[in-house]
Amino acid sequence: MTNSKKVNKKDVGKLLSQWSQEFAIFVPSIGSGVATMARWEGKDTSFLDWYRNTVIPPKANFLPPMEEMFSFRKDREGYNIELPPNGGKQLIFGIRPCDARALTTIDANFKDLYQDPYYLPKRSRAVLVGVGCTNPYDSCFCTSLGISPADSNDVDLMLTDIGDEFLVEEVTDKGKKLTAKTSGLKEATKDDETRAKEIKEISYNKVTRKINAEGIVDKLLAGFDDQDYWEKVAAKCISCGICTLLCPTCYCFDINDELVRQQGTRFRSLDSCAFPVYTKMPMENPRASKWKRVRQKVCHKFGFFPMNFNVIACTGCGRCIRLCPVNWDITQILNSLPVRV
Amino acid sequence: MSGATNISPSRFLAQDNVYLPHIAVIERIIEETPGIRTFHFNFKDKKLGEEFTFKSGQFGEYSVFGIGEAPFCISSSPTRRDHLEFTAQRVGRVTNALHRLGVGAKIGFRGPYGNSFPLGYLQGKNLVFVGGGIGLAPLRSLIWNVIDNRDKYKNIALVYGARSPADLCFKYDLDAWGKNKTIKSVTTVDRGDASWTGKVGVVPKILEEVAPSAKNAVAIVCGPPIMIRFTFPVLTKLEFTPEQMLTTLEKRMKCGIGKCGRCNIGNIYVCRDGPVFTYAQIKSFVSSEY
Amino acid sequence: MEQKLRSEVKALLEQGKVDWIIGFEPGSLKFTTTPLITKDKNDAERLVINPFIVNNLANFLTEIMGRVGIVAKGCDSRSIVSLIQDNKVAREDVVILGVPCTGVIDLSKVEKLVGKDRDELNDIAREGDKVTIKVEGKKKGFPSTQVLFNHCLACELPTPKEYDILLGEPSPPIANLAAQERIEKLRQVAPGQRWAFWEKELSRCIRCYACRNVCPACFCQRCFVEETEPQWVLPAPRWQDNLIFQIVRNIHVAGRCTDCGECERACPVNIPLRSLTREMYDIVGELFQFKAGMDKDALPLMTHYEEKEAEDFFR
Amino acid sequence: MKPRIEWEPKLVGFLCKWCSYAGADLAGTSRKKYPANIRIIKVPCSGRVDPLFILKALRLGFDGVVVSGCHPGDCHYQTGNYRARRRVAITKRFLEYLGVEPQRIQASWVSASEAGKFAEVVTEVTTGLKEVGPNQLFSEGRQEDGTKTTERS
Repeated sequence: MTNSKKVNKKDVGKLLSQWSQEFAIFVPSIGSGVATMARWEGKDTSFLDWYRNTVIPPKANFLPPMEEMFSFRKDREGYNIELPPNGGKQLIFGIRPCDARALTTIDANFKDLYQDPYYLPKRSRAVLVGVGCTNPYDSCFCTSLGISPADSNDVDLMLTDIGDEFLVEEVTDKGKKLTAKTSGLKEATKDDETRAKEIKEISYNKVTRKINAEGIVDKLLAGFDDQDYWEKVAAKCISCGICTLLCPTCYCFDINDELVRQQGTRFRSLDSCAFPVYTKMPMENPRASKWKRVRQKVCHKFGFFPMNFNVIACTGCGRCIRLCPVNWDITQILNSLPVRV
Repeated sequence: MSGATNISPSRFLAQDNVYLPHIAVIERIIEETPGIRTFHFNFKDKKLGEEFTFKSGQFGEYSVFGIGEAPFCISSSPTRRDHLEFTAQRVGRVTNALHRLGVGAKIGFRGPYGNSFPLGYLQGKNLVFVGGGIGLAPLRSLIWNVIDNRDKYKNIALVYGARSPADLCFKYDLDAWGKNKTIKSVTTVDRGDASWTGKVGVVPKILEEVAPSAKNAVAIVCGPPIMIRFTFPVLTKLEFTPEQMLTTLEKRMKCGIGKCGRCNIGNIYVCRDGPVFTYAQIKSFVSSEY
Repeated sequence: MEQKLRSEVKALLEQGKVDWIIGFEPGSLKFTTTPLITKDKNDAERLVINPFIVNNLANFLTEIMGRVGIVAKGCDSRSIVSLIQDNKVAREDVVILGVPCTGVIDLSKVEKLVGKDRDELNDIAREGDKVTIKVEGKKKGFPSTQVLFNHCLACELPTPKEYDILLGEPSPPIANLAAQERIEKLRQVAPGQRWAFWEKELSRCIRCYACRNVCPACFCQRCFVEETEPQWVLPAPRWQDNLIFQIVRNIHVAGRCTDCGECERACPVNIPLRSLTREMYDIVGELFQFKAGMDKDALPLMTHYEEKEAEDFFR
Repeated sequence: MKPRIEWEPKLVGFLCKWCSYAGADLAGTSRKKYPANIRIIKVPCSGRVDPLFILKALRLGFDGVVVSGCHPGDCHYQTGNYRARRRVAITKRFLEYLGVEPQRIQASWVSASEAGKFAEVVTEVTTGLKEVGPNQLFSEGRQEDGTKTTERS
């Protein structure tokens, strides 16, 4: 008798079908032309074969690139404000541990002082079913940030590839409740669990890129005013928004209005500290120069966010390195921070 | 987080959603200078207007529906509550739209956000207000607040300046304070004109002339960044300690509640932990950011 | 070629002929290079030239002050010339280190060919017209036309015409028609479906502006998408606004776009942007017989005119 | 069902202030008849027309755009109309490639005295737009077969 269950890989579709009665199921897909978490069409589980991680991080399911906050229509009383309907319950299948940790990380920001009324309800309604990485990218460095590629800490159910089957761990009560009403799961054996442990260890060791996260906050603060250093590391940056918009822990957003024939909408959309207009005020711009923006990006993730919330806002998913058009590599920057004595 | 003081969440959320504005009505518009207007407004919902409280130094996010939102401090005093006021200079998309509005127009308001001037700390002290241009708006809320509780504070001095006589804001207040015997009010302009009989010179220079004593005093500074940068050294020369200098900072604040990410100086979010800071705090932030 | 480059760069910096060098150094991932922007002559040893020098370094010219030595492939040299035409860069301020280019390897084509991601490959080697890919210990050979970027296959100027130092023997154009296949196919579809195609493609745009920011021709201090008065497009990723952004960007760089293909390569969500830029390149060529960046003394396309031209549709 | 009012195209005319706008004015004062479908925006010169204006008009739901300026050689600023010509030419060709009907982007040379020509241009363009139908380029709601169903409001 163990605490885990298991399911044959061929039966994943059956699980998803059952769950789709209650949830909107999202799985990795390249149907739109880029790897993202997309609505499951109700059959195909071939993503299990090709998928390493999505380009668009699953944060998009909770903090969409563009999201209606409310709509308004002018009436005699002023404006009639209407909130968008509550979304349904999402089940994200196949989320990687780094991306799941990223959600836990940015929860802190959305819970701080005021409860964010858009992000948090989506989060609490959702179920995350993680699948451990067995083939991390060479740009991944999650292990340096206290995450294992098969980490189960931030999901509700964790699946580990043990050959023809997945071992299913019930991590949270939410996960337990889900498996309790799911048919087709078998009891896992002690051997299965041992196998899963081995697999996790192998995966862990596959992550070779490293950063030294120890004392990083102090190092960043000490070198904060070193303009020469920051100018040097920022030189090749082109100030595009790839690394921030596609980062699973970048949450900064912009708020805008649109008015079409008396019907207005206020929406928020992801924004990026890499853009000069991000901080631009009419009279001045505190971060007009590129090196200041690059510094902000690095220091926010590895300095200011941990100062405020005690956790580094990076999970080592490696997207920023993989996708950067000029190969600006944050691990190189973090490993070459100026040392002040 | 961040060791900031006296911040507490706003209790006036519409439909329990922090991003939803309340509807407010513009009741009066005062043309301060050719590009600056003060708007008097009240909530459409009378009951809300009665319950609403704020502190001097706090700000709100004002919506022009269909155009967008912008942050302005509440420039009226919490001690005078028949209406609320804010002052806006025409500089961008939202302020342009605000300046197109007339009396009776409906706008959105959410807030109040941010910390406030530490009244407890100021009580029993000599207060030196140093303002430039539209920077008088947040000070003004505090000045009226102090005047309405005059016995709780010691001497009050104000040095206020603008580029030219035409650029002076709140002339009606300046007149009132000029007549008030308990306030030492000095108004200056960078460049005078034919009819100008007051002082001529930039604010830091005039402040040095006025030379208020630092003893048991607090200086409260607000104005354009360049003025602030030159005022702190003057105050230091006058033997004000960094703890005795207060200012309110301005950044681009979209959400107003520390979530959207753009108004930080180091780990401090101006909208959430500010906008009122002591110079000591500002110096302790990562310096080249300020 | 690399040795010559390094010694030339060292000499340039030592003799004070340039303040900065922009070149390529090995990247941090397999089969990548990364721009090296330096003042230090010791960095010369880090410079490389290989089949993975993807970036169009001309992009950095407008932001670097002083005299610059720049490593330029044929397409990059055209961008530099285009910047000279537009008075964004003075000819005497750049020392062009011309690289005769035989084409750059498109890793996403390689990935499709072998069915593995780039980091799973052991080696990619180029020899003449053949590229050998080693994967899982086995070597597979492909003709280089199968793995080069489309814009390389369509390249009209592999060896810079405008240069100060040429680092090798000029190489001939590849002129492979396969490069145009995708655009030709698009031209065949009915107009409504074509619009639908772009609607779908642009609906996954995340508005990271990488396409604009890698583009040497996009040098505006402030882009129209960032204007707020009036707000031309919403600063948020919605397909209508994304599409207008792309259309207007293409029109704004007409006559400056050298078909270097950087926008499409930089796009993180695989939008076939070169199907837009190349079409504009062809339109400009057809209507005005203009090819961007071929002649530094030519006037920029949009600042001059002929008495009689392109008038058939005027009423 | 509501009675259907026959759909009328809406078009924007960017008219140069020196020639085409004066031409339109003359068409008005000399009581030339032309369709009321055009909304006129006066520009200092046809060279002022950024292709962005054309796109914005289409985005706002206008069915067509006319850019009109002085005849070649007559530009008040010497070369503005020649530059406009290049710009409109590439915009028109590029939009056609993207799938925009060619009738939607139109250009003309109308001098201050050519009231008749102005009326003709507006009539022709309006007729052309009636043939291609409403602009649904930027509307939502595409069907599987690529057609759009959204009704115009």
